[in-house]
Amino acid sequence: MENLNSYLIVSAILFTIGTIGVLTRKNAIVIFMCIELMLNAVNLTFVAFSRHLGNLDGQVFVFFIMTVAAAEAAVGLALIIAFFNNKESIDVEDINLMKW
Amino acid sequence: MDMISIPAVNMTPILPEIFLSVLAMALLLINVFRPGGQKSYLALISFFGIVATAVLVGAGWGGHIESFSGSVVLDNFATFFKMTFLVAAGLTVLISDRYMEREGCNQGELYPLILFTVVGMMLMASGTDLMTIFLGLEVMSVSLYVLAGFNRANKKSNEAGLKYFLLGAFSTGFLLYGMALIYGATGTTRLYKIAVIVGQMTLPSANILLVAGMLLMMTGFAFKIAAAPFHMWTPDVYEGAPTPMTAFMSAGPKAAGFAALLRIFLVALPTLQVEWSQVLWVLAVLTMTVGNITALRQDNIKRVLAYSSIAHAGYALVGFAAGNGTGTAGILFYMLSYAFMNIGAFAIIILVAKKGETNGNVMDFAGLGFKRPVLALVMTIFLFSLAGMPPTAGFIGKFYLFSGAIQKGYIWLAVIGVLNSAASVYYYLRVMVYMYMKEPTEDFEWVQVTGPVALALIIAVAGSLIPGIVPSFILQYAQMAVKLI
Amino acid sequence: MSNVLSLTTFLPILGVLLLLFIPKESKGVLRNVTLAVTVVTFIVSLIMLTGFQTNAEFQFVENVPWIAAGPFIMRYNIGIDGISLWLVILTTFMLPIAVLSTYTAVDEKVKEYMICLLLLETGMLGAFISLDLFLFYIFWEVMLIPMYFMIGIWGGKNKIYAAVKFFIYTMVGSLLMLVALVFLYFKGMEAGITDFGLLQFFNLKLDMATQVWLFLAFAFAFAIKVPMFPLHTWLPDAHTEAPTAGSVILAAVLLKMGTYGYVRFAIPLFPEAAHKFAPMIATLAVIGIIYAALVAMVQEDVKKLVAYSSVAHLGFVMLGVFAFNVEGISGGMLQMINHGISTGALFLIVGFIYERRHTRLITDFGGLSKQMPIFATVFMIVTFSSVGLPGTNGFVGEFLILLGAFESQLRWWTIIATSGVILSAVYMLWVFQRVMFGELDNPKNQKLLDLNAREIVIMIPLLIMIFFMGLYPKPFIDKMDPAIKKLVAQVRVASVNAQVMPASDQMKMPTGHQAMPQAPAANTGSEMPAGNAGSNMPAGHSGMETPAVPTAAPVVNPHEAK
Amino acid sequence: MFDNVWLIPLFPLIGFIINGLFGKKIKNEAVIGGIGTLMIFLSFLVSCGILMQMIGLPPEQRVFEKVLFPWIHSGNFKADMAFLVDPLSVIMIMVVTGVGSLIHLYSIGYMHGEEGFYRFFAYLNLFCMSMLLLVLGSNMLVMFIGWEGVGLCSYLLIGYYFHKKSAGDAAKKAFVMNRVGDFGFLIGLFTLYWWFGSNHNIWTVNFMEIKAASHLLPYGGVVTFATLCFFVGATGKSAQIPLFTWLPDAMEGPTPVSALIHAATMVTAGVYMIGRMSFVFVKSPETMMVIAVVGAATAIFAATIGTAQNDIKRVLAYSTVSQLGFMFLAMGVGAFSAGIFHLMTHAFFKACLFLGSGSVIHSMHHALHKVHAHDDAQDMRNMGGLRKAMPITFITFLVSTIAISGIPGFSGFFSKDEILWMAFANPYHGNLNIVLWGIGAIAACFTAFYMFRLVFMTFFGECRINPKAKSYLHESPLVITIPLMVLGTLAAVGGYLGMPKILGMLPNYFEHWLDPVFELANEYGSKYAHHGAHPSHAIEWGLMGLSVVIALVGIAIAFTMYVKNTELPGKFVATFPTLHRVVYNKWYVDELYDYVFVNPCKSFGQFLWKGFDVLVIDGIVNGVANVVMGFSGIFRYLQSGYIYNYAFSMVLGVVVMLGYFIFK
Amino acid sequence: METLFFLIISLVAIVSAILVITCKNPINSALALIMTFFCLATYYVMLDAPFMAAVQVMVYAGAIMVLMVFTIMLLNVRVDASKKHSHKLIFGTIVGFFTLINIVVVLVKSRAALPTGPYTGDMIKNIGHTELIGREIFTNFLLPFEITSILLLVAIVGAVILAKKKI
Repeated sequence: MENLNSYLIVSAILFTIGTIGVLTRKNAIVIFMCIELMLNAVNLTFVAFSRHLGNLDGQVFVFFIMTVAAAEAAVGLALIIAFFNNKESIDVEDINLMKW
Repeated sequence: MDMISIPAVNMTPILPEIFLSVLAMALLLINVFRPGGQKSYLALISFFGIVATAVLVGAGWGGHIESFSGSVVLDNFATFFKMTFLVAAGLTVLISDRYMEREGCNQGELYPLILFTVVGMMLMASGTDLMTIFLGLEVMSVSLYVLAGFNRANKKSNEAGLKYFLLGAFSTGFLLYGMALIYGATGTTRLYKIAVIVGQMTLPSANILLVAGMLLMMTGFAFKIAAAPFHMWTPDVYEGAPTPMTAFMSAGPKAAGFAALLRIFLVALPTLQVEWSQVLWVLAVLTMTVGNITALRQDNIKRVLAYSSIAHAGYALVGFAAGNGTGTAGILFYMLSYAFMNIGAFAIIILVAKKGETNGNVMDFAGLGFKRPVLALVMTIFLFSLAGMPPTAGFIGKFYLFSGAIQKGYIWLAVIGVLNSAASVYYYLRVMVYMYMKEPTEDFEWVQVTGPVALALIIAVAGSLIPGIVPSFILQYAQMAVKLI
Repeated sequence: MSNVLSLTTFLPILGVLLLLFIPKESKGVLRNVTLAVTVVTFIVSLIMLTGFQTNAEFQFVENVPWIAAGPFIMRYNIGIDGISLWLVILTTFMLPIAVLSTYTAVDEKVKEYMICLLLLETGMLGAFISLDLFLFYIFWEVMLIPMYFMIGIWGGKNKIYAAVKFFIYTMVGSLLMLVALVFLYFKGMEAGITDFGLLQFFNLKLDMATQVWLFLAFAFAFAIKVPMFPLHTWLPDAHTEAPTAGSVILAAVLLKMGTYGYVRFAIPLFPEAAHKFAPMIATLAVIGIIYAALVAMVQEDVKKLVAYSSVAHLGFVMLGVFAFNVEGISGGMLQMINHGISTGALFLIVGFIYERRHTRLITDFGGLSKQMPIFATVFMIVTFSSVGLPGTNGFVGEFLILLGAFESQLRWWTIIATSGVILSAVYMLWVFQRVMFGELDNPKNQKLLDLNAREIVIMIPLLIMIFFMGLYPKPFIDKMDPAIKKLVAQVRVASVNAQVMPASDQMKMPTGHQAMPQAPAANTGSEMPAGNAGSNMPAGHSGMETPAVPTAAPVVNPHEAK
Repeated sequence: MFDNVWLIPLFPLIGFIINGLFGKKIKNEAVIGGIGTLMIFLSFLVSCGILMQMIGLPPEQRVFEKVLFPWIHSGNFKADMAFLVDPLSVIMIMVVTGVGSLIHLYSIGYMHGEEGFYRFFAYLNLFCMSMLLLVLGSNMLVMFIGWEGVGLCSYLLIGYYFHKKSAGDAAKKAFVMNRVGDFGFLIGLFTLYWWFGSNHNIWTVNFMEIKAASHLLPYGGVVTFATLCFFVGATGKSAQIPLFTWLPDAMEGPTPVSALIHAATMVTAGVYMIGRMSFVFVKSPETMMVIAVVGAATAIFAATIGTAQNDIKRVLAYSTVSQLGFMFLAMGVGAFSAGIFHLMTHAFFKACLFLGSGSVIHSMHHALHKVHAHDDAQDMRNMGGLRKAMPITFITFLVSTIAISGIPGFSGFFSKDEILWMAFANPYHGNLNIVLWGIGAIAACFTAFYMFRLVFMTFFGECRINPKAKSYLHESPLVITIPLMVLGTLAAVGGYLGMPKILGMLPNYFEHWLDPVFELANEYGSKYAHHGAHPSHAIEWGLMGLSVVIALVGIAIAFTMYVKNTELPGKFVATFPTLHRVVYNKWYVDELYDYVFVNPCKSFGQFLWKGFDVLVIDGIVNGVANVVMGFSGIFRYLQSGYIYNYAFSMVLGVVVMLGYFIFK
Repeated sequence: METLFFLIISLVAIVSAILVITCKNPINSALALIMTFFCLATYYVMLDAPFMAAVQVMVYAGAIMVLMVFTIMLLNVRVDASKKHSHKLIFGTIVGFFTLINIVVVLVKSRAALPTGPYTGDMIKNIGHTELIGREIFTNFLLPFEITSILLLVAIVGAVILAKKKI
């Protein structure tokens, strides 16, 4: 098995890439995908820790995170569609009715 | 290969959740079979269901039952917060019906969703496992995303939902990362076990994994309670969401966030108090200041109250930063009274607004004071309570929060807090200025107080005033609640 | 009879409930009911006067549990002594007058106005009688609300600015005081104090640094309310914009909260710090006297002028209070009452002409004496009372203040302050002259009516008080004397302590009793009685009076002050 | 009788209340005037009773204190409403009530037909009450009531014609200047009280108690401070340099007021006060010197101004100031009884002069009114030759003028001469004495000059009045002339009460009478003896003769200039235009005060208000609010509405928090 | 060998993750994301968690991503026209970079808890990962598991409300 830290660092890198994606992309769906990427990075962390620690709690957690991701995907995409229906766009720069 | 034998579990701690879930599902079904038309009956059923749940929750006072192998617990802390959620939900249900009808989106699913939100919040308050808390949070959040975007036809509502969703999911990422690090540092997700393991560490504050996990987790919750700099979604979402949902969001999830944060920090990480106190100190100052100062220049009253809600999170964080009995009990008390006063204020806003959420500026309240004196008086009470003037609940709450900080020695925090609260008076007064001191431009004829709203207002006024005059009993409950965790 | 204090305080609230059932169209009924309520309150408050035992104890004490949660125990603990007695009476006395003054002045939203007045009365009375710090704070803040509405709703053209300024300005101060209050409580808890009861805190020995900070916080809050230079700018605005009754109450009672706060709280709670800051506060007071007088002199608006004169008068009060001797504090207390009566009367007078002419600019008037002889007489008497002419109430207070201050270490301050006597004559007489003397050349003024019966009825009690207090102030002084002596003893002991302790020993101050034996015997002796004097004993506790009242005080004190 | 001393101020008070409250309803002038006069006359009777009783007592028993009720008792401080009856106060009450009654009587005629007749009598009664309180007060506080009370009444009476702006201004000026004096009085009072209290544990403001303890006072030092403060009080009330300018302006009041308040009684309060506290004043040689110098300077200064005035009352006003200067000179040289004596004689002749001038003005006014002429009824240039039309007025006026000029045989001579002699021969001021005497003598010369100038211009020569009005001039009614006659008589003979020892015809009753009062002061004063030997009788005779000569010279000059050679004044003015302008304009003192005190005060007030209060203080207050609001604007725009900005802020928060804990 | 494999997988995962955030076309991003998910599944296998790998592929790659691609297609969103907002990119990258540094430092400096659990690699291989997970879920984590049911219900209801045609 590889060193725990290797996995953790990979996951950290993925998490960061996800974060950067959220900050830089404008397409709401892509942003959401980036968030999924972040969640996956967390999943990797959990599994790596779980393996290292020798207990399965982390993996169970991952299991739930996946469920949550699915639920969020459903609701999130529904929201995006609803928004698209109103605005014909999913560009986050168009989400600007409310400010200041 | 053995069968998996599901262990015998004590269902008592989650009875209210079960009850509410069942009720929600029943409502869903009822709604399916009686489509269209009036939905008031759903509101009423929900309200009575909530009252019944409150009785159920109240019956559990004083107990301390852990169940589901330490995933959940029934204790006074949870009970107190559950009551708070129920208050918020009950009031919201009462004020929703009229609004939804006016805005033309009275879909029956609203009430089940509110109830599910409450279930999620309750799980956050009573969960003693990071997983339970996380899932509770997600149940709450997902429902709220939907509720915020509930008025599909309204662009603002739409945007609010999407914004809330994207940022909420983003913050969830941090929250989870934090949980992962905590898990890595301690090897468990059970709060009590974490407490034991951290307690055995020689120098937990030097364990950077633990500290980082704590911070990231705090980030996640800070988002939910709208603490700066994680607060920025709040004004936009509050403005866009249907007003009753805004009211609900400002009271319920905020309380839930505090419940979870308190539970995690006080149960699992008390040994790191020095660290999280520091951070919360800064967060509290930032949150109060940003919230109050930004609110000064807002015209949309929902935004005003949104910023005020941020500021109130800051006040509560003052008590949290203190982390002592006084401060934390103050948070409990404050969250409860905040539910009353803030939802009450939003109820008035709903009444005064016209279809399509127009008429929602501070200026539109001009002359309310003498055209509709009772409503204005009620609003005045809420605003004074929000501003923390005696003899209202808001004052007692703030008093305890700041006292906690003072007791802990954070004098400057308390001083900043009170200065903030003095500044905040301005924008509350501004509403009153328009209500009482400007000539009316409207006749306010459309403002009709229906039975449920009236009931909600009465409850809210009572809840804002009585604890201000005789706060002992609630404070004592709050004290007992924080003593046990 | 035992709860006459509560009765007095909450009678107005009952009145409010009564008013709620009266339709708002029947203005006459509303006014009369309010008047009746305030008069009844006044009469009830007279029971206090007759039943008051002339001693230093708190009387009519009511002490019942109220809030008990967490570290805090607050009690509904009220009572009066000679110091608060007169302020309570002043409040109940002024209210009917204020109500009567609104009969024609306020014709819109009468019901709300009356409710505000009554709520205000409760708030003010509550603040004066509270013996629980927390309770005091509640009333202190509650007062703001009706006053805010009174200024904001019934005020002049700049009312909103004035109302908001008034509210927030005062609020800033009082919130800081709240922090100090809580801090004090926790300090007290360490020393075994169990609730917010004021009297126990008098025994608390705090170290100097703590005292300084707490004193500053309290002093700041009170200074805003007084208002002391340079925190006074809210007052002219508030006064100018407020309706007549509002101004009357603001001047007559509300401002007294600040000075009362010093006498009741800031000084006895933190005597050493009070001593330390006495020169500073005296300086501000003196600057206030001169400054406000000079500014008043050039005002064009009568009401603003009177407002600034208030600042000057209250500067005198502060000077007297910080003389820390019986004369000074008695003078300060008297001056508080005097100022309530005279300045209240002045605002009424301004109200009378404002009602007739809807202007307050001095230049719009002139020669009114001819047209309104009764008014002229009344105005003149009040003017001279305000100027402090002997024989009127203003003199007794001012004289005692100056005398007391001169006796204390504030001698040079007193000399400067005394020159305020000249300036007050300048601006008051000048305005009197410009309004009342000269040719009656403005045609609008030529048809003015003299005071009517109601207005005369309003003024008569005030005029009687002006002369009564000026010629026979003895009953007033006598009733407050024991309480003031006790206060002086408390403060004096502290000053002795502060001198006896070497600077490096101040760390031991909190545990004062251990440190005391090293102090000279005389001081130890005088220290003990004050310890008793401040202890938390309700009225009627025997054995209090002998040690507490320093009949031999002259021998002890003034030399050491040098 | 002593026990009833409280009746003395009570009667005028009753008169005040009746006239003040009901006068408007009564309307009948006779009743109103009658009540007012009766009340003060009753006081006079009581005073007489007291005087009689006191005369019957041996000197050492002539002190009596009547406590009416406790007034201010607080801490150590005790001041009762109490009256002190002793020879000094008896003289004063006699003067006040006596002259007061006459002037009340006079006023009935003089004020006839005035609007607010009742008001006048009410004020006048109130004044009498205050003045009586002043002189009867047994402690400084009661004295101070009277002290301020007379100031108030003076204010009211000067402002009696309130519709005239000048009257209002004058009234206010009088009160404010008096207040300046009061300021000094208070400080002096505080100082004495504090010194006795803190050093000897004697907390008192009672005159008799202070007197008893006065041996404890040191010479100079704190006493100088206290007495100087008291003296400031006295200068305010008695119109001495530098606070004299209000008195000439005070002539805006009706003439009886000028006679009563601004000649006979109130303005002498300062003298009385120094006399009352002589035992304190003599303890400070510095103060004594200041008093003497100020007195002398005022005497000469006011006299010079008096020579150039044309308003009949103003001349008399400056004369009053000048005479008050003499009294202060007397006090300053330790001639207390002489000072009081001069006070009394001055009350007689100056009241007579004022009333006489009032009679003239009254008559002039009537005459001018009849013909609707708008000439100034008070300007002497419009008068002349009135002696034929108004014989009684003329005679009484002349008698008083002779008295004031110091012609032997008349009252003024005895009192003034005594003062001058004491100025020369006192033990206090060493070489300064000769200067004091010199100034006094020159002032006497001026006095004689301007008084006779007045007489000549008014009563002699040709009649310069508007020719049409001439026939309407007539003698005043009896109610006016009776007081004139009484006072004229007193002015003539009053001096025999206090004939100097050297003349030896009569014992100096007056000095003996006051002996118990000033004994102690003289005892303290004897410590100073700069002059080794008492100047000889020869010198005294010589000086007396010299002063008579001086007075005669003054009269002669006046006669030359205003009767014989009436072009002379014009020539004189033409020769010394600047001098005349300066003197005529009262040495520009008013303008100086305006320039130095009044205007700077006003502009400073303006600055404080507009510049400091509004700009700085309120500017800071509002500035704080604006800064906060400004931040509000900034924070507001941080809220851009874009999700990525919000996320950015979150990430930033995380990074900072993590960074802090990792790298700390 | 295993290290090399790990490195290759890591490289693929990171590169495809970077592609996710750089591709202009959302479809490409989605495909890159699926690639990353597969890499993660590989990691899970390497970490003795085959069940998780299976779920990862099925839920993420199979369900969620399909949903996303479906939505992208449905909405027919064109290429992400990232025009002017380059400052956004820079700031985002910088902050992200600092996040990375922070987290990496955390991880490098960290001391994870010592392995205390009973589940060694051998044990997992013997009993079977799926069964172990199942036992955990249905005993210790029964409540969270039940909560997910509510969560999913909420999600369904929510999605229906938000997306159904008729309001």
